[in-house]
Amino acid sequence: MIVQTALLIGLVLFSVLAILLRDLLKSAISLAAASLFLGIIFFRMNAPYAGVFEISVVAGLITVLFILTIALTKAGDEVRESRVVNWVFPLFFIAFIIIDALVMKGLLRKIPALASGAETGTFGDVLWKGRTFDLVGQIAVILAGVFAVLALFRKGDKHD
Amino acid sequence: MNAETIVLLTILVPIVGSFATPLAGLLSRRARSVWAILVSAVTAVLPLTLIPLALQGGEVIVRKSLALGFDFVLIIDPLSIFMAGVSSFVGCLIVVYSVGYIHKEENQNEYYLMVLLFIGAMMGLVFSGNLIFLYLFWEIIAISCWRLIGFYREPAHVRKADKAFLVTFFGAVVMLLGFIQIYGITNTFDITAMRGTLVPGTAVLLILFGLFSKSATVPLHTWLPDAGVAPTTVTALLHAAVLVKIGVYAFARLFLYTFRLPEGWQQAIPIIVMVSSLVAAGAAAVENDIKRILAYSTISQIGYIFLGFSMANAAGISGSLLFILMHGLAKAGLFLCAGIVIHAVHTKDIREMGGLVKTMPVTAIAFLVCSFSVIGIPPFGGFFSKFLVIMGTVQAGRPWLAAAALFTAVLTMYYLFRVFSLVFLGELKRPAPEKTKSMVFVVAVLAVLSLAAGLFVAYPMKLVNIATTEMSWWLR
Amino acid sequence: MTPKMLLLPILLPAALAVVLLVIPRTLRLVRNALALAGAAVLLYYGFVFFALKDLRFNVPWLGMGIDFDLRLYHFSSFILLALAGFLILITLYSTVKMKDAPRAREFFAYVFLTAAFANGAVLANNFVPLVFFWEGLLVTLYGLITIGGRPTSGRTAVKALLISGFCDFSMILGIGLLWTVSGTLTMSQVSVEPTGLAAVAFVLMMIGAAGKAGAMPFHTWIPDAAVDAPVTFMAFLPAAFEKLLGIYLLARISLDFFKLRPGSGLSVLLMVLGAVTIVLAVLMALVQKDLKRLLSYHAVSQVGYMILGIGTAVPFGIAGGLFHMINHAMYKCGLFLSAGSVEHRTGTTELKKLGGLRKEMPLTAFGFTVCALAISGVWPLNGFVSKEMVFHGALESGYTVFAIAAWVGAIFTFASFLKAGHSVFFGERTREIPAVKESQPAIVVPILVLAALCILFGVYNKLPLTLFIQPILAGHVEAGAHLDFTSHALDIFNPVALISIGCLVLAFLLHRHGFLKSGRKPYLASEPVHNLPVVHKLYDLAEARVFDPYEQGVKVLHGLSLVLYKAVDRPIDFVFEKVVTVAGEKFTAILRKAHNGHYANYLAWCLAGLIIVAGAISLLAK
Amino acid sequence: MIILFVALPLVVAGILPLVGKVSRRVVPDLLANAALLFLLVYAAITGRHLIAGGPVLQQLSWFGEPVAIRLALDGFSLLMLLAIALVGLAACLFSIDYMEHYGAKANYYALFLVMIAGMNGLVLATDLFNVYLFMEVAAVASYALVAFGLGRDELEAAFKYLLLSVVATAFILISVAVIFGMTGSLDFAAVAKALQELNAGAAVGVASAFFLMGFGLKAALIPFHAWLPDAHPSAPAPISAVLSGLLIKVSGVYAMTRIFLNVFGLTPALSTVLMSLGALSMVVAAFLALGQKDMKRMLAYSSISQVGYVVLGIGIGTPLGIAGGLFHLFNHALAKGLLFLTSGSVQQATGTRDLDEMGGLAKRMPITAATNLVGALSIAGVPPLNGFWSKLIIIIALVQSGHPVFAVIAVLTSVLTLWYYLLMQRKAFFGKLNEKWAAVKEAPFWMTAATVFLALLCVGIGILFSSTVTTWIQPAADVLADGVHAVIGSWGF
Repeated sequence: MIVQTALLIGLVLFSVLAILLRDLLKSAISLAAASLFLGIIFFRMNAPYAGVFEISVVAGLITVLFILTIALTKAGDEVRESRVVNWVFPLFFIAFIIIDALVMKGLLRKIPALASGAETGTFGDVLWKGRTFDLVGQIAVILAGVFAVLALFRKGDKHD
Repeated sequence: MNAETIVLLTILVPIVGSFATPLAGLLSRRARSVWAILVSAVTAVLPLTLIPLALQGGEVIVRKSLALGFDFVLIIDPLSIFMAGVSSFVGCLIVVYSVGYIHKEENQNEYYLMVLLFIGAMMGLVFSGNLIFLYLFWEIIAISCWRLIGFYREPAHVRKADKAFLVTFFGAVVMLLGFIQIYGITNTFDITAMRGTLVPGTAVLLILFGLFSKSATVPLHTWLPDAGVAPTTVTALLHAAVLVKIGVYAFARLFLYTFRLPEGWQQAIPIIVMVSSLVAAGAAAVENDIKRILAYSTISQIGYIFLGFSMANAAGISGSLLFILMHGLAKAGLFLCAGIVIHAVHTKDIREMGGLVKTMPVTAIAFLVCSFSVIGIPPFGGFFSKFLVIMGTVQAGRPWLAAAALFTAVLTMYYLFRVFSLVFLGELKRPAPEKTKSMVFVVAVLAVLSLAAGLFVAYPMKLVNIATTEMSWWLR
Repeated sequence: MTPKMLLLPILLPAALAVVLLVIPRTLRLVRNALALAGAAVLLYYGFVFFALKDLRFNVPWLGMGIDFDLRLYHFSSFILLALAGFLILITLYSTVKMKDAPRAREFFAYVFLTAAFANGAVLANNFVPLVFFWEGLLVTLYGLITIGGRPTSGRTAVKALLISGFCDFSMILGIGLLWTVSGTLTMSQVSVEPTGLAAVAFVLMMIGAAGKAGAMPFHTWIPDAAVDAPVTFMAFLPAAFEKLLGIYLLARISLDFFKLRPGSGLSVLLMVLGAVTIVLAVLMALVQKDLKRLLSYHAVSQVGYMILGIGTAVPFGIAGGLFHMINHAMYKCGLFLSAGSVEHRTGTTELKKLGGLRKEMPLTAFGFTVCALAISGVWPLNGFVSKEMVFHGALESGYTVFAIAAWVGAIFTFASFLKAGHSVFFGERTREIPAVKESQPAIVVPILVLAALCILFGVYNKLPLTLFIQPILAGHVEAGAHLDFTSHALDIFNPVALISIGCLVLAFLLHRHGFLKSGRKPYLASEPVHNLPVVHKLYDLAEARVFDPYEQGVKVLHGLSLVLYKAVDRPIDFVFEKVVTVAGEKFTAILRKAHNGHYANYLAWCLAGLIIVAGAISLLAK
Repeated sequence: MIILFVALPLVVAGILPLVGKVSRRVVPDLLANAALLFLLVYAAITGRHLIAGGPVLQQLSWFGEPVAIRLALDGFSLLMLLAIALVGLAACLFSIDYMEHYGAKANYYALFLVMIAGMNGLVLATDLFNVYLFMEVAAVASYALVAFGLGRDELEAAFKYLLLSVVATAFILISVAVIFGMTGSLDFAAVAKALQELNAGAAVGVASAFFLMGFGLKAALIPFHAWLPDAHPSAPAPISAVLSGLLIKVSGVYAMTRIFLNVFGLTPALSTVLMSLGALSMVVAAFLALGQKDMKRMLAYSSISQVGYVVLGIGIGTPLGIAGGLFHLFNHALAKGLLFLTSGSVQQATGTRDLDEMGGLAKRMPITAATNLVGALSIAGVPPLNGFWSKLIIIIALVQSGHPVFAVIAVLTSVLTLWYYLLMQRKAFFGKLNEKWAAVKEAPFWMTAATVFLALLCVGIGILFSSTVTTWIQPAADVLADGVHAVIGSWGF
């Protein structure tokens, strides 16, 4: 149980760090660390496929991309973003955490244990047989992402 | 043509006609004015053809059911025919007058569109027998009023137009709440099905909000004098002849024809309207802008009509119905005279005018005749209506109210003659000839009509008596 | 004689009025001829109707018990005849007097329109036509006064209109109350005990009648009109028509509609009103400097006698009041016409400027003197007879104080007329006025006719009494006492007559004392009375219109309007204009401050919202 | 073939960038509009008689063997499809001229069609996770479209919108997980049936709370609305029209309604929470709109307020209330789309969005002024336009279901709504012409055509309200009124 909570605290710590760090490079690395922790948590909760994807895609591919772009654009300097930290958000965030801890644990215990594994079969069959509509959705999201990149990074005849 | 097609035509001709005016406007300015006069004339004539039906005292109900209980009902009875006749006739006169009045202004297409839409919606409201459609036409009239008041597009004028629209919309929406509360009890919006039901006090209060906002009774009246910024033809149409009569007609249609007022309200309404009448008369005696004075005077006279209706006896109701006709003619005349004066002297402040009787004799006489009729002095029409209303009040056992009404009549005489002497008598400050012939002609017609209505009062009285007996089921 | 003929006295003059209005200025002669012809026809029909005595024309009009009901009976035929008589005299007089007046056409039209309405009011037998014609007179009253053409005539016209309007409106309220009490609008069927609500109705209708007749509180427009309106108007309306109509209605109220009991509260009220009117008006008249204003105050004062007479509710008194009505109409009209004739020739009616005109204008002088003596109640003239009857009635009613007031009135009436007559006709000639000739016959003839009538009705008073007055009271004699006034009408050897003659002598002495004291200047004859310590103050106040109910009334009206406007209308507008808009802006400003664009804030709200929603659902779910 | 609603826009979106290389403007315009027109016609005509006999269920097969794509089309989703197609087509027509000076039109149309496809997919989804997924599709496309202008504040607004939406979808995912945990399945019918037996009230309560937060943010209800007043004004006009008109309704209100009413079943607690949220956002947003100086920000706040009306209507739970809510959803989609398009024309003509600088534009741009007036009066609920009928039905439902306080609030808010629309009319169109705009010309052809199309729709529905209600709104309301049984009975696969 302690290992589980330690991993969770690590995850939260690194993700907060990713936001607070001034240096882009350092924050990209801390983001990779956070997703690493997440992958381990997936494995411990016997969701192997999720864990594999998490580590390979998020920890690996995206971090590489980030570092590559940062290096290429040599924009390693600090981010001059205004550091206005006002008291509103932290207060509610802490309140949310406390309530979440109190309520959710007691609540979830009441949920009946999941019946046997709903859909057996390999990840592939599940993805293909059970969730094909999601595939259509997935394709649409990728398409959207591509077009977004194309539109947002268009040059030339941008503003009249 | 049976009654149903005539009524449908009376409603649709002006509404469809109004949307066609911009097209006529494209052809030429003359084509548009001719089109506007034609449409308003047809609308004025159609209800007159129904008068024989009205004289037999019959009541024709036309029903066409639509979704969710909002079925389209038309009530063709002497009351609605009388109201339709009066409003469309005065509306037509005002359209003729406005051809001369605004031929120099811009965006006239919109002006004629809105005036005809106004008359069409008024016809729709007068014949509608379903609370929701009554509300629907009520709001169309509010839209056209808003556009008309803001006709000159000055920032201050448009703010006044917005104020007028908001106050009337607020009143109307609260009235709608009252209708829905009644719907909760009788679960129908159809007036003919609800005749005689006793209505809860709160619903009455809510509905009165709407009626008082539209007919500008004291708590919700300040938009009417402010709407004086509109062109005179609009103020004539609004203040005198048609708009303010809607609130009064709705009161008659709802609280006399259909619902029974709870006891408390029967005592309270006359007092409220009398206070309103007195306050407005007081304000009129103090104001110096001629159109504001006439606007306050309208608020004061509307108090009489409400008084007559709320007495709920034969004399009171017939007095009020006659009042609608007589006041419509006389007050429209007063406004149009004011229009000619303002058009010539280019100021609205009566202290800067004087001695205009020498250069504008016809307007002066017309103003005098119409003032006599508004005050209620024979042989002009206004006398009979005010006399009957007061007789009704006394007969209903409220002599004190009658005394207050008469005191207000004296106050009316005081401020109307204050205006007449300041504007037309005394020495001539700004000599100004009478402008266009068509305007003076219309004013003269209105004055002669006021006199004729007084001398031959028996004919409108016949129709009014039938409407009264038809409407007051509790007397039968 | 079909009932439809009853419409003639209404429609003929109305039609004639329209015609006269239309005739162009150039055809003046044709207009005059037409007017005279019309008046003559009316007079002829006056006699015809008088002979006819009873006719009824009733046609349904507005429903609800309101129908166009005309009824001719002895009282209305008598008044109709009198109206026609005065109409023809005034028309004849005006053909010359109004010759060069700017709006003469309008004048004739209004005169005939007034005649039409007056006839209608007299003939009406249903309250609604009565009010219709009665208030119609307001329009012509306003029109006629504005014809005066002086700068202030507009103001006076409005003043007259407002006062008469107020009275007519109170009469409407009275009629409304009477309708609820009696249940019917037909005047001939109404007969109610004046108690409770009916008493209020009586008082209100009395106000209407007294207002029209020009009694005390409602009289203030008459003296102003005397100066601002044409003199023919003064002779026509305030002197003759209004008195006839007002007292006719007052008589009908106290005789027909309500059973007025002698000695009852209401009769005392009437008598007080009459007495007060007599005394105060005559005191005002005494000190006037202008002949027309003097005569106008006398017109007001004489009405006091009629109201006092009717107020006694004693048959003798009522008969006296009614007889005084017709007598007064005659000599007052005569006096105004002679004043008009003087003004026609000399251009002014200032007593100071006039003097010794009897040689240049003998006929006018003779007419004026006869009428003056008649109004003062000098023996054998008609004024004496009717005043005596009023004195007898007042004494018989038991309240001697009113008789004394009447006598005091008589004293000052004679004193003021001595002053007027002496300074206009009998004093020595002043230089201000050039030599003048006698007025044209068309002016002088009416004066002489009226003077003759005064003499006739005085000397041979049996004729008017039996012919006109007696039938009116026929139905109302309770005590069964035979209504014979004529027996001791003219004998002077009874205490009442002696006292009145004593009053006249006293007045003469008063005048002589004033005349000598002011160094033989007749127009200052009233100074001794004028300069009495307290009285002097009151006179100045009265001249400054302090006691004029109309001026105070207008101030009250204006004050009330200001209060209503400032205390009720503007605050409501302030709420709509300011309070609502400012409140809207303020509240919006607060909310907008919360939208400062910080992402953290927005996220914080989302979390807060989530917590609240979750809490609410779980709480409510229990 | 209801998969067409999703597949067609995706395919067209796919080929558009390639086509874009060939001809920069004509073909992309033509293609996009043709696709949307087809969808509109398909939804309007064939759709209706499809659902005549109850919900249409489609089990797709890929070359013979069945594939787990289960789509369901019933009254409610057809109404949404119709709304999407209508406003989408109008926005597309509008963007023919409007997007000229933005450049990269082909990409713009591609993103636009992906968003449409996302919305259509969400409406047809029968599975909780599909709902989440297609919501993401539409969201990603909308992030890009909001930032399409590449201006500084557009990027910042898009970024804020993205981040907040990510938080929202995270909470939705948690909720889906909880439900999956409880019922073991994601399919609506199965979940609904399972929840009936399980009486895990508290868990469902928490799940609906999370859902409410997620969908609330998507629907921009008051506590969660903060992103909308920044995102919509900075988006190009057709996009803010589609965002305000459709996206917040489809991904917010539709999803919330479908799940709460058909899957969970509307409990009294949930109904009160929904109604109070609706009322709160109605009033607060109306006051906020009153104080705005920027035309599009005012319209954005007005959208929040009107969505509050819709949620209030649907929250009542009575058949009439739901019908009123749906009718208002439909009317608001049309009218608010129209208003944003007109604000786009004004912005393009005058170059500014600040109301104080505008003045009397009606003189130079009569058609835009007239259509703006129609849209404004329709939303304000002034008869005879369509907005009045829907608000009327909502208020009647409120009074009948015994909520007089909410009815009064609804009434007073419609007065407030009229107030700020009159303010906009007075400042922008109805006053005296500001001499700065003397040279301003009326908007180009396609832009005015789009606004006139929507305006005529508003007026038409206003007049023929009874046939609109019976053909489109009533079937949708019946589906929702049946609550959970609508799904359990007929949606079983």
